[in-house]
Amino acid sequence: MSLLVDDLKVYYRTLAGDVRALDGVTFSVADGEIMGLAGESGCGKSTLGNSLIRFDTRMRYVGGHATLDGTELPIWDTLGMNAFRFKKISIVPQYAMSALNPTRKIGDLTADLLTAHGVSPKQELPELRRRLELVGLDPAVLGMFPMELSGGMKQRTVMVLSTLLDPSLLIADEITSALDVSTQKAVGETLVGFRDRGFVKSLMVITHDLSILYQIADTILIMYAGRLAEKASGETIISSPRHPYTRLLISSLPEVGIRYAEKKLTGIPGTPPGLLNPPQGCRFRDRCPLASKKCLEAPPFVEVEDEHFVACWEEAA
Amino acid sequence: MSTSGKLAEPPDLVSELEPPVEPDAKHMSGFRETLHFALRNRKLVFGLSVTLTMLLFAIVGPFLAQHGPLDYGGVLSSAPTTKDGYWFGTTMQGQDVFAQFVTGLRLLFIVGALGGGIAAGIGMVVGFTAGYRGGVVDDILNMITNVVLVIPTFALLLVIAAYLQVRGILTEAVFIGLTSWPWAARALRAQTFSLVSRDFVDMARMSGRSSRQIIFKEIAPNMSSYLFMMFILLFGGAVLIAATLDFIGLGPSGTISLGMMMQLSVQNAALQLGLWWWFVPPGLAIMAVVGSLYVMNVGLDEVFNPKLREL
Amino acid sequence: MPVLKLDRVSKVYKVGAFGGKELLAVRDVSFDVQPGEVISLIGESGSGKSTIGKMILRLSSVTRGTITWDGVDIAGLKRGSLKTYYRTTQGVFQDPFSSYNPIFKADRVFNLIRQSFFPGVPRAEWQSKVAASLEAVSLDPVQVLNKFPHQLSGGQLQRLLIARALLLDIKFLVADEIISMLDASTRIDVLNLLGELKERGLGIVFITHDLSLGNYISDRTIILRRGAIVEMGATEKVFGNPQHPYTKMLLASVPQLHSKWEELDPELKAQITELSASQSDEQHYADAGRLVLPSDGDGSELVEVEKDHLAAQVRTS
Amino acid sequence: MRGYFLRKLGIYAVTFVVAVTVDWAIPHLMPGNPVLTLVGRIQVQDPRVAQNLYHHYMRAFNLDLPLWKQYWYFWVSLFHGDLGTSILQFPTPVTTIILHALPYTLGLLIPATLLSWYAGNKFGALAARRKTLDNTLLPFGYALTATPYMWLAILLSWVFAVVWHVFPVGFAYDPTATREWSWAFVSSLAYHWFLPFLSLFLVAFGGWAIGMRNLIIYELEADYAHYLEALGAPQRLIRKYAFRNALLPQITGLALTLGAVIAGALVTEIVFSYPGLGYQIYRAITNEDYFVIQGIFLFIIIGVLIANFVVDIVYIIVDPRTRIGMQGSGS
Repeated sequence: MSLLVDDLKVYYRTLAGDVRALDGVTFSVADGEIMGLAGESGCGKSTLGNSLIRFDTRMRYVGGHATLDGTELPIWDTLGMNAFRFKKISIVPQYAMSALNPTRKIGDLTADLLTAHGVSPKQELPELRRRLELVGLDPAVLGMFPMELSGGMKQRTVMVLSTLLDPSLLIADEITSALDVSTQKAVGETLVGFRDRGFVKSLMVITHDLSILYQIADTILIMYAGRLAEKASGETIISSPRHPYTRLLISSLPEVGIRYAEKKLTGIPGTPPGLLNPPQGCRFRDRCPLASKKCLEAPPFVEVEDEHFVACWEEAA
Repeated sequence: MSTSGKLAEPPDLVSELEPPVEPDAKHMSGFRETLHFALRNRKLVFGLSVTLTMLLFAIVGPFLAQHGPLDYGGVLSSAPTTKDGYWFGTTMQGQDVFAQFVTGLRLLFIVGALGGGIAAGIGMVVGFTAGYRGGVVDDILNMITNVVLVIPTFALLLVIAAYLQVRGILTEAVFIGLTSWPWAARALRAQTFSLVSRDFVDMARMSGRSSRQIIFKEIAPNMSSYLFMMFILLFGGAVLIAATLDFIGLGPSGTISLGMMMQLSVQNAALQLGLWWWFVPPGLAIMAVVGSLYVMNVGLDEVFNPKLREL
Repeated sequence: MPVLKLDRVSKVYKVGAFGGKELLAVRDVSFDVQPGEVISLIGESGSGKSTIGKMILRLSSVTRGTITWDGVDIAGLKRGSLKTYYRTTQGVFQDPFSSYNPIFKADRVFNLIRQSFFPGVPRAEWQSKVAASLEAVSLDPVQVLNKFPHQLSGGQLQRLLIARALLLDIKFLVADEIISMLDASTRIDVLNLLGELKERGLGIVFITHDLSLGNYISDRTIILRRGAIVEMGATEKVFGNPQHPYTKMLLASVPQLHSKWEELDPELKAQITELSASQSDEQHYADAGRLVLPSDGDGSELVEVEKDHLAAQVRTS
Repeated sequence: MRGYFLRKLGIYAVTFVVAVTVDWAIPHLMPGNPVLTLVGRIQVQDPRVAQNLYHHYMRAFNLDLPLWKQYWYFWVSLFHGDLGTSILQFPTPVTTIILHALPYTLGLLIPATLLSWYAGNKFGALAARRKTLDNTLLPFGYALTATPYMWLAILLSWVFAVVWHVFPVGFAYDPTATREWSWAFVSSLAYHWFLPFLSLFLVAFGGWAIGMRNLIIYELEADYAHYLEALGAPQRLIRKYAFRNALLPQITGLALTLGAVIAGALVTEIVFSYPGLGYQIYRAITNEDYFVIQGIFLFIIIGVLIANFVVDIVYIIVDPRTRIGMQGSGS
């Protein structure tokens, strides 16, 4: 087991009170697994990704554990996490295009970072050059400033830099959302390539785009309103989802070939609940066609089939 | 003059992807939320109370003074005393320091408000126009701004003031305003640029609004906090420039300002004679007003900019 | 019946200090929009699709060529006549939060319309007019009126903007990426709304980077690349029988829900890899701000492939 | 690169022309015949001197020539280094007076500006995001930057010179000392220099410290800082980057605040009777010695333009972005 997350709760502090952005999530990511994490904006997916590596100032650790390769991550401890960051767990952030210090040459920045972690930059250099070439970058970028690179090149540089020390887990946060379809594909394939070559053991790919995940992920985890809804292999999630939210969501996605005139798709009525004072029980209840009295109690996230987890009373029964 | 309290970007009003746009959390409407942070912000409260106290002093003070600011007749070089209402003592010529002080304080607020106001006005016209029109208009305005920015305006004011036969407080304020707008124009130009690219400007155009309406009814209201902070800095700058001009002997004729008090005290060797009550109050008042304005400015920045808020 | 017609429209941007350089953003684009049809402009970033939208809405000037509305060149419209034009042609843009002035309440967009176009209409009549157009976009007045933009969801905001346009007697609507920032579960409903408007006789220019959305809603499709049309025609023909390699490449890169990237036929795959490689190079130059004038190769004349289906000829070099 | 410099130089050239024109125009804009007014206001006993002055002024102003010629001659004499003659110290040329005073002003201004910039930035960086330091140092910073230069000078002079007698009250050196490069003279210079220097230094220091503190706080919120944190980079490294990036706007600030610092230097000299440009200008103003005022104004303009240009060059050396941006657009 690469990553084990157990009942993790992380809230956002606001004036009006705590926003329960991540309200008790339990799941695992296996060695070599590319897990896609999908959900609407505000469902807590980015909070989950961030909480595993770096808390921002408004995030508050409430409870739960995260274990990586058998060692518990001190995620609430900003300094304590430094021992794990970069070496064991790493991130390609959403803002990859602006993630590099604009006034430092990329090679120097990398050297600074490696030295700070007690790794000799000289020793890593050949591998760094090799990996840059692998993602289609001339190693000469090491002598350049970020502004000399295009957005896509910067993103690839960040991908190489983040994974240079072969971390066990890489979190890729919305890295395809701002890209054109043709580049999206290249980035997606690069991620899979990193796993195949062992640059990273496991991957957590966070995105709102299910179709990308279907292309690259082994498993897909669906989140809804701060909780987990369903987890299964990509194939299963797309072709035989069991949570009503997943089902409605997938049936609302247009694909090339489906046309309004022939087959009118429908969305899910209503909006997700606010997480400041979330309703009792299942959080999808208000929008769910199958909702019953039982849903006033929160459904557990249980394995209904082999490697297929669902949080719904209809399915658990 | 000093733009040290760097104006920050106005708060980014587009909410981030995550944490969620939280309808319940935002029920506290924008104004009330701002007020909440404003009252909790110690810098803002401190700065505002000092400024208001001084303002009150400037308004009421002259009515309390027992003597005219330029009248002679008191004991020469008297230390502060309760006798005859010479609360702040007298000058070497026997003038009432308290009367001079409150008169000067009043002039300080007039120069600051007027000089800062004129500079803010020019800065707004130039900044908005350059940012909204772009192109050649922007190039020309930018050139003018850069030239005025580079010219050491204090030296320029010095020459102008030296040639003026009669100098009034209004003329002084106007000239200060005319020379201290460039950085404000620059900052506003950048702000306008970024706001013009927002879609709501196009929406307003498609609703049949004119350019003027768009600038003043759509763009400017978005910068109100920013404009206010800018005015505060310009106010402080104008006060300091005026004090410096007055000290160099170019103050308004027929009255007395805080800078002139300092000039006269130095000229009359008040330092060597130890007449501290003559030269300490005027400088202290300037420092108190300008300093508290700057502190207030930081406080406002923290209130308006969520990134700097401490929870 | 009024027709919106673009005739060899080009847009040149002056860039650099004192307008020293030129960037050709749109090249000789011609098409027309009939009432009661949805026409999709599909392209990646830098394709000029949004510029075309802005030119139709008179928010950006036309450098060469003409845009005519019912035979009248819109470039010549002045204050009064421009207002008349906006009575009939309106737009909705990508970012709902950017479309509202954040310091005012969201329904102020209605008031602006009233001030400019219906100053004499009595309050009661106006309110019923607003109620009617809110109903047309399936919004509950209680939920959306008298609220600030940040208190509403992206979907609600976009619907409000469509309702705003419906207050006027519009014949054409430019919808520029209007659902790309919305959540998956609600975006399809906004898209369906466009379909309903079309059925009411509106002509809609739907601008998108997402082929599946264009395919879903539109009657006719235009594929743009670097400012020029590479392929256009009836939607089912363009998608069913793509001619231009660029169209093929786009279609192959779109992440699908039921077929994977790996399942592509190898010959097409080779062709596409080559094209997307050159694509990303161009992207690089465009991103890095090094302006490259589009090569002449793509400006070639469109040739009719079959009835209602035109494609640019590819030079074999 | 060349285009950038040419544009900058263009702005400086325009600025210079504008400044000279204003300098020339101000006396002309004042009502009445400036020469008569001038001579009338100068209190000279000897009518021959008054006559002499009148002719001198008429020549200098060229009032009998058409306006454009007057303007042209103004430029011609400017390029000959002729800024007129002082009335107060008649017939010393203004240029001579300025050149004598200049070293004292520069000797105060340059060290005070550079040292306050350096120390202020260091302190500001230290204060940023360190609660205790921030809360104690910041009020001092604001108080300093809000202090009128002359008032701090007055206070320092009063406390250190009058009350405690640690430093001299004023002047550039002990009047009894002989002006030579001896140890005694140099130490006397330094002894007299210190208080005016300190006064200038302190006020400017406050502004730089606050500016740096605010800039650093913004830098620490930048994406690159968050990324480095996520990759476990130590705070030391992140703060180092933030400091370097925040220095760049501070370099531009150096050019922008120059006018204010010069004004500060002028009044500080007045308080300490320090014989630099400020002291000369004060004497000129109280005695209505107009040529000296105008001449000093032109000198300040030239100095500021040179300083701006130096800052531009430094900025290009320090910031890779401008360097690369210019290469990109130049090719």
